[in-house]
Amino acid sequence: MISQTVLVTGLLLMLVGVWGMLTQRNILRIVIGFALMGTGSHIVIVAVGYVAGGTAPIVDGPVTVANAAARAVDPVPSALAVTAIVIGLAVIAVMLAFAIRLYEAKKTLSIDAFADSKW
Amino acid sequence: MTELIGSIVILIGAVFLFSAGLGMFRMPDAFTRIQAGTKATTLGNTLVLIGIALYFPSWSLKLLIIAYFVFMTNPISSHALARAAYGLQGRCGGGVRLETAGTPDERSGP
Amino acid sequence: MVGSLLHPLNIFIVGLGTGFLIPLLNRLGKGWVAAAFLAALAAMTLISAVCAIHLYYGGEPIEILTGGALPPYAINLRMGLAEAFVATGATATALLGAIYVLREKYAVMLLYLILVMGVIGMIATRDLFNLFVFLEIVSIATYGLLSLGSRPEALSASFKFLMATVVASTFFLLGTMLLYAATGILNIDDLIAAREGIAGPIAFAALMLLLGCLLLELKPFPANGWGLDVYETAPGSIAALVASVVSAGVFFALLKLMPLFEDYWVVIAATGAITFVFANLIGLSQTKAQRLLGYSSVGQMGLLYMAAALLHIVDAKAAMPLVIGGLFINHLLAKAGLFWLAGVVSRERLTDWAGLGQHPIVLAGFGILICAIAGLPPFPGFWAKWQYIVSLASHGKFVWIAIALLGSLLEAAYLFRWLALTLHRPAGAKDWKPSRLALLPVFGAGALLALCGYGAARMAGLDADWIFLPLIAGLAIVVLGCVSDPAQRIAAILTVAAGGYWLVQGMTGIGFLFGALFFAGSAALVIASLYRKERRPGFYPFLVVLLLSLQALPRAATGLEFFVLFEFVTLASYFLILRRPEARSAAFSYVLFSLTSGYCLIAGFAVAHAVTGEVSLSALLTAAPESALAFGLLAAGFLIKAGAVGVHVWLPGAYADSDDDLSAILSAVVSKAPIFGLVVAAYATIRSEAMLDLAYAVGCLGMLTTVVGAVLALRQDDIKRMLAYSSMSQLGYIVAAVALMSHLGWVTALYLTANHLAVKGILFLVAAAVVLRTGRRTFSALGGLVKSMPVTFGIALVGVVAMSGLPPFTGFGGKWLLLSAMMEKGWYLPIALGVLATLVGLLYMVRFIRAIFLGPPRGATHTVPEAPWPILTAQAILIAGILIMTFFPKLLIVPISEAIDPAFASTLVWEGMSLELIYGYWNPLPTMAAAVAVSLLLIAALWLVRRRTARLPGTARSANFYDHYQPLLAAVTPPWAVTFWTAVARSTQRLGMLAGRVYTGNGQAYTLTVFYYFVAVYMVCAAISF
Amino acid sequence: MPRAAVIPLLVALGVVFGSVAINYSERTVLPPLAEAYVEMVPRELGAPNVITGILLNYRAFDTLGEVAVLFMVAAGVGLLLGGRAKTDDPDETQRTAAVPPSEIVRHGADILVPLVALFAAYIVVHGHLGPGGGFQGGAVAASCILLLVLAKPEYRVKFAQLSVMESLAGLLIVLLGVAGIVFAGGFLDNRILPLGEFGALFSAGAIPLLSVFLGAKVGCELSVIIGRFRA
Repeated sequence: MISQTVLVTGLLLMLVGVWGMLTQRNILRIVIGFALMGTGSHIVIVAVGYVAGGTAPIVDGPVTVANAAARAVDPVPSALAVTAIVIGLAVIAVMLAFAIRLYEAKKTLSIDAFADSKW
Repeated sequence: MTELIGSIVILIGAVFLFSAGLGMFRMPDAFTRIQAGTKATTLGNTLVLIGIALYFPSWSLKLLIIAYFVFMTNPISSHALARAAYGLQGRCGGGVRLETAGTPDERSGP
Repeated sequence: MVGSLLHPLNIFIVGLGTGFLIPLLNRLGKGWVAAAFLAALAAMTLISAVCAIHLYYGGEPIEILTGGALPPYAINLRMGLAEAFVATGATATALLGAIYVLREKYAVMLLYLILVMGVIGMIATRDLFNLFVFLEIVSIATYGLLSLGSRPEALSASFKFLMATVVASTFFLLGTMLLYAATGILNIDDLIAAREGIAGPIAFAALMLLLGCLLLELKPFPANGWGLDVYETAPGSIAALVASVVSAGVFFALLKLMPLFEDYWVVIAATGAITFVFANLIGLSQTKAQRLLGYSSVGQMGLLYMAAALLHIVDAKAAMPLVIGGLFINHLLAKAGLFWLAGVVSRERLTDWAGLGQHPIVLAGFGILICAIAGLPPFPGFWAKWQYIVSLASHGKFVWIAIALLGSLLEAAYLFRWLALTLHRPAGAKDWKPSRLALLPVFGAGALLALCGYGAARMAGLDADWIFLPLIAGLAIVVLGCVSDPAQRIAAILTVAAGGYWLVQGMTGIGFLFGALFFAGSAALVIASLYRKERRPGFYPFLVVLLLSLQALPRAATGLEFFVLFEFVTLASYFLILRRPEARSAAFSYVLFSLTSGYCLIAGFAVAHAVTGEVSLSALLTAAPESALAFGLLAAGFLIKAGAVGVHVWLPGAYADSDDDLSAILSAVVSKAPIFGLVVAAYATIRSEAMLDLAYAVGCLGMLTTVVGAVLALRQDDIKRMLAYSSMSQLGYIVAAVALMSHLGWVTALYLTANHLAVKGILFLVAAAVVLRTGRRTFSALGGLVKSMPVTFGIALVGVVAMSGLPPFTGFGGKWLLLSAMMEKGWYLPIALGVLATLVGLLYMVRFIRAIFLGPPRGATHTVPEAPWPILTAQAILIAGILIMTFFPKLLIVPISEAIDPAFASTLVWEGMSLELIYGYWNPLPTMAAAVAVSLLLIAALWLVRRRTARLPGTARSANFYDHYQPLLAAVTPPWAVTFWTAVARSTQRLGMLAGRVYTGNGQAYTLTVFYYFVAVYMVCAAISF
Repeated sequence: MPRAAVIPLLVALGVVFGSVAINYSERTVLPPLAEAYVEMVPRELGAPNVITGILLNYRAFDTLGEVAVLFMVAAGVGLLLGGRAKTDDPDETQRTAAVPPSEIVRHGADILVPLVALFAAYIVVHGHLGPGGGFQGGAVAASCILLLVLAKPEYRVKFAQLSVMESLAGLLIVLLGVAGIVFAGGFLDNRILPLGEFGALFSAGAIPLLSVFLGAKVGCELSVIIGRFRA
């Protein structure tokens, strides 16, 4: 039940991100839209890994080597989420850098000003 | 018995945290939001930490360090936020348009 | 294992290690950074090349294990033959392109290096999430490199690129995780093994997300505005990298995951087809060089994954290496080369490229790359398209073949228009000095293309090496040309003669006859080209290629060999026509119609191959009845090339506007190639009765062409244009003769071919001499040359008499045989058309003699010297040929009868001078008298009509006789064909402009189209699977 | 884009995501791959934190890719914004002076920076024992640098030293991977050092070493990026 609600929140967050990036005019808000979409996808990744009644897959006090298989949550999605988060960060950093350069180029942040090459 | 008191304290903490969230949503302008966000959350966190300390007395030292950390960072960060908002808007005061702190090139004024 | 040093894992160690080393080396100095950068790229290329060779010669695919555990628990990569080939291509292109970034900051080299490593990672990895990580590495490196474009348009284009690719990679991430949620597997091999188990809504959504990302990264129409903007604004070298190396990685990723999308192959094929056709359609209306290249690369990528998907659908595993490998390496090298060239030329608009024509070497490189993309021999794209069409034809996928051919035609149109633009040299064009080093990669790409072309030829089953003889000879002449001009001319003539003689040796039957004709005609006419004293760069090499390919044509044993030589002839003649500035538009329509005819041929041969299962031409002989489609396509192709009515619009321009001696060669010798083709194609119908009405249709078309050609010829005022139309009409005769499908018919066809070759050669050389001496080309401006050029007059007289069918020369014999053959077959309508055409032919021939030689001299014609000796010698040889054929017809007709397949009932019995026909003896005397009488009667009738109606002007000059009838003739032949084809061209261009409106330039709109594209793919696939 | 064009898209995406959310049933048992990992990591690698075990050993190739991604972002952002820093056109310095940082933030920073740095070190070093690891530790370290940048305007991010350190860390990671081939099972295999006693600080082969290098590298890269943005 828990992972289903977390999954739905992640997906909703992605939709909010998509709405943000497509309707906002200001480039910074578009980048925020992308960040939301990224975070939403990371939440979905983690939600997919949840096992009913499981805890973090760290073998220490409560989770002993013996009962680890029964108690632990699926470690693979969390491991991949770390990588995905780093990639998300990288992409947002590049986007913000481009936003700064675009602002310097045309002294405006509205996306409609940057529609030069067409047809 | 102590668990009961602990859970009540945690509940109160949670209420304060919820009020912080509500405040953030309802408050008209940047400054009012900042103060709502800080005060309520700091108090809420401390109460939750105290509640946990009641549950697990052995953790109290760690919880104390966490409380100290919260006390240190929360106010300073809201102070910095307020200064930044002040720097941006030139003056603080009521009647500021409801919109959140605009983007760098949108000067929101009375 | 390929030894520890050359193990593919080292690619990643070298790539990342040097990447991390570069900032440190930057402390030491710029030189160090460049050295390390080039060394790393060279090492990567070497390793992948060694792996490719090792695997080609039977090595096992090399497994790369990481993390000290076996695949399901750790990431593994694999370097099979396909991976190694693609990796070698990508790294080689990157290494060639590295020259352009050596002077940039160290960060650029670092990003370039890790990008190449990322692409190889995408190719080799067998883990889905690892594929995502490498996709991200490549994307982020591209974003970094795109920052090199400092102009605002470049920055905004990069931001659009950024937005679209981030959305696509989020799809991939989500898809991977949902697939893991549904199946619990991340390893691609395990996923493919368990692909039946991948079912249910979550797995379907996951597959759609993966497919959506991969398709979007390949820039499908209409969601590729962002890609095109980057191609337009990015610096040349970066655009080359994105178009070739990055696309290679993404394409291979799609190819690797193809088994997962098994039910949706048709969707992938449709996406590719739409992209290929629309990209090329919009390409027609482009004015900027790099944006045009963007459309071309998007289109080529669409063709690539369309072909991949279709080959998966028809499960043609054997054809995949050639088709996919060939198209891939062709796109990779040619597109990278063109983007580099665009970078070096660095002029935005296509029209500014005019200065390129002054640098022959650069022009040669540019020509090679354009021909490679247009899919012309000897480059890999050609062989790949051939195999693609043959494989699809054998599975009856004709619609997909038509799509591929239509797209290729559109692409060839804008590519050759661009090539023609570079030759045109306006006065104001600013000069342009290319640096040698900057052009090195472009020529490297050209050389590699030629090499891969040879390899692809081998894979396509072409083992006859003599097919490449014309090209090698042409190259030799080019090299000789640099030494000295006279040596080049002599060598060219000797090569044509010797090469032709050697080629003719092995031929038998009808092939030998056509071979002999081509040899004699080429040898004679090539001598005439010596009369032009000035130096003509590039003329002789292409002439040698043209004539040698033509003479080699009858030697072709398989459909592939025939088609390759046919395309060589088209290419060489196009480049020859293109040399003359006035012939630019004529050359453009010539190449378009020739390519269309080529595409009809390729489809025809493919269908024939599908029906008979054999490749050889003789297989057509035993073709089963349902080879109607094969014959139809082949006949259509050859009719276009022979200039049948309706598709003849290219013929007058090509024959009249090109150089004078070239027109002679084109009209006399090259126009016979489609006739030989028609004879070959006709084999398919001999066996089946059902085809005879098809043959009858071709016959009628032939005769119609004759009549229309003759009437049009009569209307012309320009000598060469009149001769061009006359050739068209004579070819109509020969086409009708071949279409008779009878022994007598084919004898006539060959007889008429020989006659037309000799006569047209003479007349065009007469025109060349007249134009050379008087400098004027129109009947109204010429007259009275008989006194100053008596020999030419005599020669022209012989030519005219032989041409118009008057006895005693060969023309009459040919016409008589044709009419009897038609009588035998009972084709009454063609006979009527034939007689009418002969009359009109007589009229324009008489006009040719009266207007130029007789009549009052105009202008300073008395001081005009005789024709130059080369023309006279060539004409002498041709006249000798005519005389031999007239007085010793047995020499020609008997071998023809024996050569024609004995299946035909032989109706020719030979006694002495006369020919015994079913209809009685052909004795020259009685028939000649009858023919002359009929002709005189008709002319008298026309004369009287003119006198009575033209009472007022009353001038009796025969030229006026023709002027009098002009309005009547004009009414008879309205320019339907020309208006039709120009309307087709203009509407295609307008359609392209309309389709281009999709790209509004707004980044958000592009991202929205990306999302809608994904939703569309999802809905279509959902419809398919549920 | 006009809202009317975006709404149908959201409805369609909602349908697509809805089909996923509705049909998603929570797992009750670990999938075979995960079960194997949970059982193999403590046994073979001696690392209690299974996620770090996967990240730094079995799927270390991904992490190597990650390292390359961050390395390129630092280089790319440097390319994009590098040119600006040197120009120091007048209105740049003028804007930062408009709102001088108050001494509260400055003193707060003096107290907090060591704390945050200590916390970052703790996360990095205990990567294989508790939650955390190279990436997370690096990020916390970078937040410490961010605090410094905010608190002290005169603080200049030393790009040169950071990029040297970053490259060195990267090189060491690659060398560690190569050492895996020579000494242990394969590329990027961390069993080159003894597994040591389960749960101790110096245990689980070279995983702690790799975490430290990772932490240093990520810390430097993020600081460089923050530094670029600040200028």
